[in-house]
Amino acid sequence: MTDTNHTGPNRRRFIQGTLTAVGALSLTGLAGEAVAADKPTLLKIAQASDVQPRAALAGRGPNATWRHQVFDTLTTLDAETGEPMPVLATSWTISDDSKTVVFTLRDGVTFHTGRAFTAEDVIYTLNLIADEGSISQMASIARKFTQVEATGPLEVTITSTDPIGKSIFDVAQLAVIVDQETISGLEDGSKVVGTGPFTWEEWKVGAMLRLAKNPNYWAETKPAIDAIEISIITDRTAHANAARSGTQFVFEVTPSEAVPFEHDRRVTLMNSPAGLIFPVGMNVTIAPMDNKAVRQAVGYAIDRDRILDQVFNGFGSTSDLWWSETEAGMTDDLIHRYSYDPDRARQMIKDAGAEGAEIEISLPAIPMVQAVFEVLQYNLREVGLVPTGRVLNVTEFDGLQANQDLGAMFQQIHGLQGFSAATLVDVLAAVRDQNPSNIPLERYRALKDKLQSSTGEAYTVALKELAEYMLDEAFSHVMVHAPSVSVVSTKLTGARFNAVGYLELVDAKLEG
Amino acid sequence: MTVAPLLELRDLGVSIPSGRKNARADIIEDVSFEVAPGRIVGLIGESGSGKSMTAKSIIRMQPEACQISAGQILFRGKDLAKASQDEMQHLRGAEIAMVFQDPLAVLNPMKTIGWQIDEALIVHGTSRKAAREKTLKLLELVGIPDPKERAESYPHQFSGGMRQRVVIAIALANNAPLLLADEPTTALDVTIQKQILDLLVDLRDRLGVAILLITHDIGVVEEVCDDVVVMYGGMIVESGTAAQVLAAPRHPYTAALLQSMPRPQGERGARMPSIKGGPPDARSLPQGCRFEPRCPMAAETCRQLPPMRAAEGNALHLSRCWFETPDMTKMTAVAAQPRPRRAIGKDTILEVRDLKVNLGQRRGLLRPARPFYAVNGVSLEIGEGETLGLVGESGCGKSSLSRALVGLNPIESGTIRLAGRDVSDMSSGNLKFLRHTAQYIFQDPYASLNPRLTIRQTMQEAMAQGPTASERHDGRINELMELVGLSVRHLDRYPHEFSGGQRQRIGIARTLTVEPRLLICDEPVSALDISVQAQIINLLADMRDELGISLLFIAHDLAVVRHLSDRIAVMRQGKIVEQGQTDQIFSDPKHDYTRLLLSSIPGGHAAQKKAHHA
Amino acid sequence: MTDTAFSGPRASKSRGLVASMLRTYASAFRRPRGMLGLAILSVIVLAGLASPWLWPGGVDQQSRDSLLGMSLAHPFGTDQLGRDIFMRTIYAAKISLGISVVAVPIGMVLGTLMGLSGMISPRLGTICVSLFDLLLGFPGLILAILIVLMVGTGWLSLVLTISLLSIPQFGRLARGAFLSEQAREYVQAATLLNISKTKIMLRHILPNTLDPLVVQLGLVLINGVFIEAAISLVGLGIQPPTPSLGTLLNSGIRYIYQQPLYAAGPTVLLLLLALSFNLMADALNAATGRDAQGDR
Amino acid sequence: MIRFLINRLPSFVLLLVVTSVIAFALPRMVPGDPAAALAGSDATAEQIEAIRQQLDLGRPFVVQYFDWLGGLVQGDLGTSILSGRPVAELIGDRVESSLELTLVAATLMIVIGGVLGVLAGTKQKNWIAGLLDGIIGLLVATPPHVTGLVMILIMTLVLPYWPISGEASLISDPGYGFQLILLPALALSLPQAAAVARLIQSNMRTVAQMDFVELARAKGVPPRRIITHHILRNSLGNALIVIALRVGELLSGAVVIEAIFARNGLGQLAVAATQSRDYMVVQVIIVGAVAIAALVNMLSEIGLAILDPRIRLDTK
Repeated sequence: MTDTNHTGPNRRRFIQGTLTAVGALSLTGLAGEAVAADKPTLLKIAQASDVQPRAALAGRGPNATWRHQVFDTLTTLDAETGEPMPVLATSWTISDDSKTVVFTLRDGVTFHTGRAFTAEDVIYTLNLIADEGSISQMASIARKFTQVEATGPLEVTITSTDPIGKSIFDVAQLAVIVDQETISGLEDGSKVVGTGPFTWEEWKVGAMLRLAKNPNYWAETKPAIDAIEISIITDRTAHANAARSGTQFVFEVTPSEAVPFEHDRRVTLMNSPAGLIFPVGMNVTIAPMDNKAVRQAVGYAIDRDRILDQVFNGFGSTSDLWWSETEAGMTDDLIHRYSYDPDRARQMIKDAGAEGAEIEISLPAIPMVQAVFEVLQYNLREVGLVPTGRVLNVTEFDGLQANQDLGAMFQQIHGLQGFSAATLVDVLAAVRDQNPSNIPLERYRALKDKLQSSTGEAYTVALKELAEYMLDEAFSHVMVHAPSVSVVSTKLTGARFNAVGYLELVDAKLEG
Repeated sequence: MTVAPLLELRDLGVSIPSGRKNARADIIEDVSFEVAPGRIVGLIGESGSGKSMTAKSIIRMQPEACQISAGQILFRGKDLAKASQDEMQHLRGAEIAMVFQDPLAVLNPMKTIGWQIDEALIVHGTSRKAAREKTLKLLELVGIPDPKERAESYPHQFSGGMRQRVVIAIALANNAPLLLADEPTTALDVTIQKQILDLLVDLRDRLGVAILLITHDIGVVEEVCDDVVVMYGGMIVESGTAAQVLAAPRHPYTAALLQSMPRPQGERGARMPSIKGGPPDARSLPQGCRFEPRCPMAAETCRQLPPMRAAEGNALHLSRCWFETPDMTKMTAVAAQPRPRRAIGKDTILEVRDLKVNLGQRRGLLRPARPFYAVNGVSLEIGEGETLGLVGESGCGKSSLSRALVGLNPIESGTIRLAGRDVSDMSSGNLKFLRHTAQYIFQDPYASLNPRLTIRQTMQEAMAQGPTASERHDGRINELMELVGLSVRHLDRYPHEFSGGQRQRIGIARTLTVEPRLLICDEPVSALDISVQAQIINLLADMRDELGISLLFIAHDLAVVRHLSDRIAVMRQGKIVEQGQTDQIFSDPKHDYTRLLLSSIPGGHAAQKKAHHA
Repeated sequence: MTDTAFSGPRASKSRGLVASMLRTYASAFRRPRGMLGLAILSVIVLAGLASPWLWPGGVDQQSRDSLLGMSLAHPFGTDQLGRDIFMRTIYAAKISLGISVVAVPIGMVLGTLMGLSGMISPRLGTICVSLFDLLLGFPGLILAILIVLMVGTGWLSLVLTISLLSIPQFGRLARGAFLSEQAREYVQAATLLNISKTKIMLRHILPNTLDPLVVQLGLVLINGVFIEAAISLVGLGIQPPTPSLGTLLNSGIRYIYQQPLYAAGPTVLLLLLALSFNLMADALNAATGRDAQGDR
Repeated sequence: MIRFLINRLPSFVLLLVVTSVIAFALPRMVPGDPAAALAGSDATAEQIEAIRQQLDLGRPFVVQYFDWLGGLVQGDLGTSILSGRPVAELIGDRVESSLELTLVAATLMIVIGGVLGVLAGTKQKNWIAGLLDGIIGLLVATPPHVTGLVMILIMTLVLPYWPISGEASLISDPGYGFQLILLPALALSLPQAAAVARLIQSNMRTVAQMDFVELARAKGVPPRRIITHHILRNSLGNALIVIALRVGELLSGAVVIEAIFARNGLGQLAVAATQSRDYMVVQVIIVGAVAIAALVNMLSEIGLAILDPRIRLDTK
């Protein structure tokens, strides 16, 4: 068992993307789980936190398992290429200045209530996102739309002040089309209506969500699974135990929990293309972090390889970037700008006169973040700082983060991976304008604007320029990109994660 | 007297593990006596004399640590000392039955009394149905009315006397020829005691049951016993027929015991004859005669060697003493000349008018009050230097009254005037006055001393409240200790290191620190052995006569009260039914209840009758 | 008979009330059970105190050698960050015990005072009894979470939680003892001598209620350690990298399939502590129980 | 009995009122609010503020308190802030799980505690007595979560495929449900069972010393019958109280056990609601827990009265 801990950090030991026909490799069935052909098939999924129907329009990890079963989006990003693919929109055109987009909608789609889907539903959904009370991460982008109108019963035209050619598909990726007639049902999950392959049947808050097959689904291939049951198992240990006892077909695990399953033939480890990043941020207005050299020294002090290896068991990759390394123009120099160099870091801190500085690091009470903190604290102590941890309840942490009031140093955890860099720089709390690092905005905003309004080669240049600036200012060091790993029974085939990590089960099959 | 004995003990010895490894110490030695059918044998002795242990050993129910180390227990010729537990189990209840002291504690509170009598029959093979029939007959036999109904009652629904009847019914269930009765009346009121004793006599006469009656009360022995065995320090000191032993004791201990018992017809006002010291510790018995340290006749021989069993003279009247007969002059010499009685003053120290004490449930937010008047309109007076005796059976309210007088029980209505001052409201000023004027002596001398404080600490604490200047404390404490007959070297000991009598002396010394004018004594001697009881009575009399303190003396024992009191008040159900001069109460009781009390005094029969006829 | 069986305070040089009580308690540790309990505890505590010298690298010495198995250098192996589990377990015991040792006496003092408050006024006494009921009924973990949320994670909130939860444990006992002692004759005797309430409380009632409280102390102390473990187990207590038995259990259980010793170490230590405190409580009970017998 | 209940009512109501104030105030004294929890981790300050407005959390606390209390009196437990569901429904969803666990644990506690207690309370060979004392002592001192962990450790080694966590309804899936509930119920019940055993043991020893047992011996009752008919019955009186109190403790001890064994009981609901500042849920659960504890307390006293003829017949 121990040898697995010494393998290289970038080794990818999981099957990425769509899982196909691995069921045939399955040698042993799960005891007592055989499903007879005539019996309705029930797919059991376990996850750690409760679903949030109220936040269906936002990007939320706990919604990853069900959102795309109940809802459809206009388009979805391809997990491999990042290109938009048609779903409820069959085609689209983008104006040359990239400020106007026209979507043509699919005909014959109905909501679970039986009502036909029209352009009005798209407009309603986009307006909801731009609304004042919206909690969508895409709200700031949606608010740039000057006009969203129906230019035909199945045609929607969107115009904007800024170029939106790239980010409109990021918005669409999150903007599941909701039914305006039953919208209030989202508030308490009593009625959740979409156009997706499964219908929302019963939600026991904090315990269980049950979905059933939508026999009237618009696609030619109807879902093969009759029902889905998502159990909420909040305790990580219990979660791992549940996973181990083989009662669930799909469940998300932390990388360290994944290790025992590597050699388990009954399951496959599957990662989503998205995943999480773990940045450590510094407030540039608080000493000694107001000194750029100290912030850079922190970059050199962090032993990212060890974090990846020991905390994430090698699942994932080290990277200094806030977006995917497959974005255009990302070189190894940018991706690994700060390599582990404690001597250099120590010297820089000494030169800056920050030796022995006591630094409080705020972090949310999330086990993985805390695990990273242990290494980070050790690393910083090695280079002459005196770090202490301030572990905050997640709710409290989020509140402080929103108020940009996390203190001199703080650890964050971000999802939303898989979106374009242009979108991410405005939605990630670590790097958006209202960030807890309090970076001066003039130059930063200018660089972001340039990125968001450019396409093609200009986009590559702008992104490099922005990356250089952010890495040099070193107000936030990304340490690791970790995929979210799911353990999937070999009996389940055809399940896939989309580009931003949401599970899609429309083509999934369960085999006896 | 030629009937073969039913039970014969031959040289019985019982031992317990001593402090050292594997070594054992005898706590009962050389006990021999017989119980013949149709006779009641009284086994008497003070606490720790081994009388209960002897009885329990007979049916092999002594505590596990105690082993029969010598001798035989012949029951119908069979040696029970060697019988197996199985055999014993069949014998118990069927052949030898036992009656215990506390009739409440020995009945299973969770079972009906019918069930409990049934069980005694069922375990010895009677069918359930037959058992119940017999049970009803037994209940009738022991004098319980409505047996059918009462059989379904639980023990707590019975009075003390009724419970003891039930226990006797259990003992009689299997027609056992031998009954071991261990202090069967000690926990009972005197009137009930009389009934139970009558019942025992009746059983002997009608059914021919042999009874071994264990008791510490000579009165009881006088009343019912045919034969007497006297135990002291784990040995028999004297045995014989009741008539012989009581009329002409041959052992100094028996003689002293007989004298130190207050009697309803004895001389009043004089000092009680008493035995010095206290009973011996079973774990460190004297080398020679066990009574030697307390014996007024002790000689050098007594110190050296234990006396053999004297067999000369009347073979049936045995005494274990080097001397043939006790020298009665030496015995009575223990009691000094009667001290001249200090005259009773004119002033009233305590005056109680229409006192009511409510110990019932008080009104709550949602519940009604349920009053229970433990003291229901009592009036009495005590003059300066006077002793008022307050008698009554348990539950009559005498303790509630005394506790109310010192503010331990709340007063519902009525007035209390102490040395002329109305203290009824028990305000803090009045309480302070009250506590400097009246003090209280508890029944249980041990419970009333803090086990964690040395006597010196207890005395010093009390002293700090008294009128003596603090620098004189130590001297005054020493004086008080000597006054109550203790020595200064006792001061640095803890309460558990004293005997019961000594503790009561300490309790008295403590109350004297505040120099009270009235002492309220709540059954101060009822927890003490007879030989010690007399010492305390003498001490109280001395306090009264030397210091001029008034006494309110509360007791259930009429004879004790009579000895000390100038006047007597008889209390029943919260009221005083009769009050008068001591002699008048005894010679000419006005109230039926007083008469009943007097006629119930065991052994007091003859005297009472005499007084009546006169 | 009880007099002679008594082995409580004996006449000797020191006659103070406190000294004699201490002697009784000390005598508990001459019994085999008390001795064994004390020995187990001493070994654990001494090892914890000596850990800085035994392992000069410190408990937070990380390395690349993660999740090693049992070896001479690492008797319990290493954890996910390459730290020695044995050393961390020993150190953790010290931390967990320390928290309990700080917190429980606070609860004991408060609980005892509240339990005895009936002396000052009967109404106050009843109110305190209601408070005990409330504290006993209050879901412990929710209380812990609320306190953690209010004062933040760390030892302070643990101390607060454990003290609060200990209050009724002592309070009820003190109240019961107070009620029965108050009815005892020697207390009444003192009252009748006009001795002040405070003095009666301090010299008469308190010393005689202390025995059960002292016995209880041992049990609540270990309970405190367990509360710490429970709270840290759900991630609200002591925060990594500082090890406590609860945090070690928390992470150990996550590596249960890879490194079973990780969770086993703190579990065994918890059981040992439980055993040790239980033995000591037993011995104290026996020592003071004999004492109580002497009271009768 | 009714008189008894009436006598207790005022202090019970007072306790509940005090509890309701604390249950209302305490969660609200905690920094962070449900709006932040709802808004999610990527929210900006403006988004949180907008939600706060929507949720109507700005009303004065006193008004909110009396609204809630008024609802409670009418049987309306309020609405969860986070999920928008009625609190009664949230609790209702969890009750089965908690009840099942408590019932199974209580049964185990009574059986195990009773057997251990009776064994330890009767005369045994020296080494058996020592062993029993040791087992009971250790179990008493070891809380459910540690017992649970030990059992998980053992089970993973001995029976790796035994389902350790999760839950299934005992009613709809008895076989599997029972497999799942066994470990948590056992973990939960063992310490309490040991406490019950210890009490029965000491009661039996005390009762064995009592005079009525001596009379039974003197009657010639065989030793076994003495134990069954005299000692046991009289030992169970206050054991009943303790068992009742322990059932209350089972309820509160269940929180951590639920977490470890992934059961969706009330405890988990309480923890989740507290973490996410769902005041409406937290306050109801606290009041409920205290009320149940007080009720259990009262019921146990009534139970004792029923069992003991001395009390039963005197309070008629």
